[in-house]
Amino acid sequence: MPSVTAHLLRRAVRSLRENVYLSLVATGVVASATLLLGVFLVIVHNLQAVTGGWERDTHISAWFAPDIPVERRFELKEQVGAMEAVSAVRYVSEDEARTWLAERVPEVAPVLADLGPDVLPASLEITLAPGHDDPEAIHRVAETLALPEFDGLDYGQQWVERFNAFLSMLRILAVVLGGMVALAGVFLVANTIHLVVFSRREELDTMRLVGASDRFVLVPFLVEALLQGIVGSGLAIGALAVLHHGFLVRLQAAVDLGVAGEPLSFLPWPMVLGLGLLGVALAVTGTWAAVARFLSKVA
Amino acid sequence: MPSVTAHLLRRAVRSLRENVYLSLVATGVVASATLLLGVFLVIVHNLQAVTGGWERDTHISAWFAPDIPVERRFELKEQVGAMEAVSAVRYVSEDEARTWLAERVPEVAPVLADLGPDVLPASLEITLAPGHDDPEAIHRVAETLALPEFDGLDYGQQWVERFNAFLSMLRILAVVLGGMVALAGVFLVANTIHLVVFSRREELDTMRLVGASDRFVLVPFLVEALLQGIVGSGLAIGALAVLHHGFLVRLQAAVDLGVAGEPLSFLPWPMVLGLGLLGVALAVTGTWAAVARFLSKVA
Amino acid sequence: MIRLYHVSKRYGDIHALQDVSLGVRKGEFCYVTGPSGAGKTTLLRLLYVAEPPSEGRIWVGGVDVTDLARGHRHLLRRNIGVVFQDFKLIPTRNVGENVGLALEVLGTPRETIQRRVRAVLTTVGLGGREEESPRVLSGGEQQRVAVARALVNDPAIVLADEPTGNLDGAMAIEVVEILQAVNLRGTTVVVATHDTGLMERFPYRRVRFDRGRLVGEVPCRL
Amino acid sequence: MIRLYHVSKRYGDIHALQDVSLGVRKGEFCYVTGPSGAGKTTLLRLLYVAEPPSEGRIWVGGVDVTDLARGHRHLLRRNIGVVFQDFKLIPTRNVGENVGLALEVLGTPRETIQRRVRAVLTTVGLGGREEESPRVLSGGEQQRVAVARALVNDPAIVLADEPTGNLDGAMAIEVVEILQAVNLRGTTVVVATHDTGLMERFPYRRVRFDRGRLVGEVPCRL
Ligand SMILES: Nc1ncnc2c1ncn2[C@@H]1O[C@H](COP(=O)(O)OP(=O)(O)OP(=O)(O)O)[C@@H](O)[C@H]1O
Ligand SMILES: Nc1ncnc2c1ncn2[C@@H]1O[C@H](COP(=O)(O)OP(=O)(O)OP(=O)(O)O)[C@@H](O)[C@H]1O
Ligand SMILES: [Mg+2]
Ligand SMILES: [Mg+2]
Repeated sequence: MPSVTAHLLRRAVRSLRENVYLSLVATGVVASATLLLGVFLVIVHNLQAVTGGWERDTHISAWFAPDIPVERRFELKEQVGAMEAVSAVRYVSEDEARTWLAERVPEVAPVLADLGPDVLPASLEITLAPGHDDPEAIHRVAETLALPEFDGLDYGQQWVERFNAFLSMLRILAVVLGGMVALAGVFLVANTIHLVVFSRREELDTMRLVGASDRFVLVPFLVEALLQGIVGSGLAIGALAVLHHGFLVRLQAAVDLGVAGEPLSFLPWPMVLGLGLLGVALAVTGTWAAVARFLSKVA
Repeated sequence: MPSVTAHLLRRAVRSLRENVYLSLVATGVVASATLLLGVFLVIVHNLQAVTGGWERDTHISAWFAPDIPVERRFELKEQVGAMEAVSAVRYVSEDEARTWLAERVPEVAPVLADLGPDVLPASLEITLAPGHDDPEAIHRVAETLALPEFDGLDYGQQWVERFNAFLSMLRILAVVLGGMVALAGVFLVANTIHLVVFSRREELDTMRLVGASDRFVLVPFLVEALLQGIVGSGLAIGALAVLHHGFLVRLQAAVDLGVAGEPLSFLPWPMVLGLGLLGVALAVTGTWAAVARFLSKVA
Repeated sequence: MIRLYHVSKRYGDIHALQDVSLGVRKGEFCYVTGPSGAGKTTLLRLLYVAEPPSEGRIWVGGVDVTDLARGHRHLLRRNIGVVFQDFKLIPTRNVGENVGLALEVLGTPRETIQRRVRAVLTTVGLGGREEESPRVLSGGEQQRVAVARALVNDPAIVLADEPTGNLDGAMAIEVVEILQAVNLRGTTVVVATHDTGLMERFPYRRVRFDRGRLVGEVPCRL
Repeated sequence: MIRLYHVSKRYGDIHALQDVSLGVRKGEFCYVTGPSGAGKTTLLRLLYVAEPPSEGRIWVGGVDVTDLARGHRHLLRRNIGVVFQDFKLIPTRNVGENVGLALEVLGTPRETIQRRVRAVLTTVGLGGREEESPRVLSGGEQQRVAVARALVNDPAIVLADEPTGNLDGAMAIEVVEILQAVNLRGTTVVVATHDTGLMERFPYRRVRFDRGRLVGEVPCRL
């Protein structure tokens, strides 16, 4: 370690030791603000995973008219599958359709058996290629499918729109809430650090008066803030992981959530890293601003 | 105003004036912690309103066997309606059932017209009386409905369980998150107040040394905290209302959310009051604890 | 009025006071002197119960204050006016409020406080400066504010720790004259000081400390 | 070394200094005296550029410091050792670190700092007390730490504001002897003091202030 770094670290560590209480407070506040943000990110992340699944599920169902021979149905399947906008086609037989309906609407399951084998006609379930799954593209594809062999088309117009509305609302909500949590976090951390520096303002004054440059005063505060930020973020991420694995995932297993399906996942590493960096950045910039402000008031 | 109160208020206001910066910080921190909690409460509250609706929607569908004459159906409706556990019965004709299915599963809407008039049989939609809507009670009612006239019973066993699981998970999540936000809030407020008192510890010391009782030192801090708490909570509730009416409700109107249905409501007054009191209590107890702690270190 | 019986005070290895026995009668005027670090401030701190002694017993005003409970200390302190060596003025309050504090803690009415504060500040030569902040005062001015606060509530005992260290000769004499006047009204006065000139001019009893021990005493020559 | 040209300093209505013109030559020893509130501390504050004057110009060490930019002030201060009237010790650092601070800001190696700190603390009679906190020191001990810090980096100018106010006679003489020794090595020394006894004993040049005005001067009688 070059001697300047060693020297700065030594000064910062000494200062931390001298101001144990203030350092602990700063670290704790960084940790809790980061933890709040982290909890929020985990929720948004899982929300996105779940609703991302919903989005990907939109597809077109093309119901066959009665009495289309099976060969013709498969011909049509090939044709449709060859379209540029289509990424996959699945043939859904009458039987499958019934099973699907019974699952989809459990209320009718008890009576489906009595309704004969062909409650619903067979259909093609058409999944659109990425880039062709916006409402307009879906509409274009639907128009090319307007053949006499199809009795009806359902491209989930209504559902797509509803989900899009719902998702955009969720996203705006998430952004707004995230923004608020972040703002509150920044405010609280900045405030705390300001108070911490406030209790040491006479020290700043004295250091200047015995010949310290602004940099000499500032740098150990920044190194200190860096350490506090690293420790605080580390604690927050640790707590987040404990909360997630020790609690959320177990909870999910316990209630065996049939609705959301996918297991709740932890944040991906880049996001964890980003969160940590955010905590560190908060501590450092908050300290920087506070010290600079007090220095500007000092001769 | 009795002169003691006037005196205390005067002392507190003077102290606020003397420590403008520290007071502003304390007030701001109380406000942001309360706001965070409030945002959280609004979300939980609306969640509960929505999911409360889901719960109340659970009912039993009793599908009629084919060829039950209409008179008999209405007789059965009367009989079922007379049961103690049942609060309402609605007769759902074949037509209604089809319309319902088309709404419930829009994918099949295009082909329903071709499936003949009687896609689904008629049914009784039985709503259970409060206190009889837990899974066991539902099961008991279902058993008494095991008549030959009914072709199938659906009492949403699966859905009820799924929803219950989902709801209990949501609730546990809400409690945990709420607890965390509350804890973080308490920690941050307590910390800030501790720092604020920390910067005034020499003042405490001096006051004791010139003959002040602990109460004399403590009370103005508490009155100050009360004022800070009231102002802080007020700001938080105001901000919450602005956020809600100016943003959330408009947002909802803009995306016309077809999924959740009910308009997002603001917190009921008792909850607003509770939130405000919580903010005030936070400020006062935080100050109390901090001052008492520093006093205990002072001769 | 004040009695110390074999009192010692240790801070770790440092013996700030060692086996001090001393009595100050009611109405007496007494200097505590000795080199820097002799234990003068420590002695005064024990008297207003900022700390308990490590050994020995202490009586102040007839009360055994050796282990005085926290809940009673402020009652004792209301009868003791202290001029602290480092002044201990509250920087966020103005001069008048700092001086008035010693009356405010007694629940004195505002008008009385204002009147008394004005009077005592005039005595120490700071009349009309009630509204200023102690932060902007000169060293000597701060010291006189501290003297004023110690005297404002007419205490039975005045403990003054180096009350003239920041004052010029004339002003120092004035302050001691004020203490003398207070003493003549029956107040017990203990002054820790280095100023031999002053002690010559006002030759009251002196007790001399060195390294925590009471090493000598000069009786009052008035 | 130091020149003031028609310098005034006002705080609102208060004229802390009024039209002061004064020169102190390199290597001179000079007392600044006058009653409490005369403006002694204000004069010294202007010299180490804690504040700018309201009027007039000031030179220190050949540099016009009247409107010295913030970024250069610390360079000036590294050549000025100041004993502050209120000591300005950092309570969270121990005595050695407080004294060493004046060397640390220069980037002096640690070993040199330790050696110099030990030496200068011994000079002021506090050898071996590096590890203590200034909070627990007696008033006179704190004052000597402040003196030590002002001298530790061998500045070209020493400004001492009431450096003996908390010291007993013998110790005060010792401190002035230290300042004298420093002065004999060529350092310019300005001492604000009330202690007429000391000024008699070490009869250097005196400039006398009263209510902000320079009202008299006694030349050096050494
Ligand atoms: N809280 C403390 N912890 C450790 N040592 C202390 C404490 N208080 C005082 N001392 C030490 O006790 C000794 C006596 O201190 P005291 O303040 O009583 O001296 P003093 O006679 O008032 O000196 P001065 O004239 O310099 O004010 C000093 O050496 C001081 O360092
Ligand atoms: N920042 C300030 N604001 C307002 N008034 C001030 C300020 N600083 C000093 N003064 C006033 O200026 C006058 C001179 O103060 P200064 O500290 O220079 O006196 P001094 O000669 O050092 O006195 P002492 O011997 O008591 O220390 C005093 O009346 C003081 O109250
Ligand atoms: Mg002392
Ligand atoms: Mg001064």
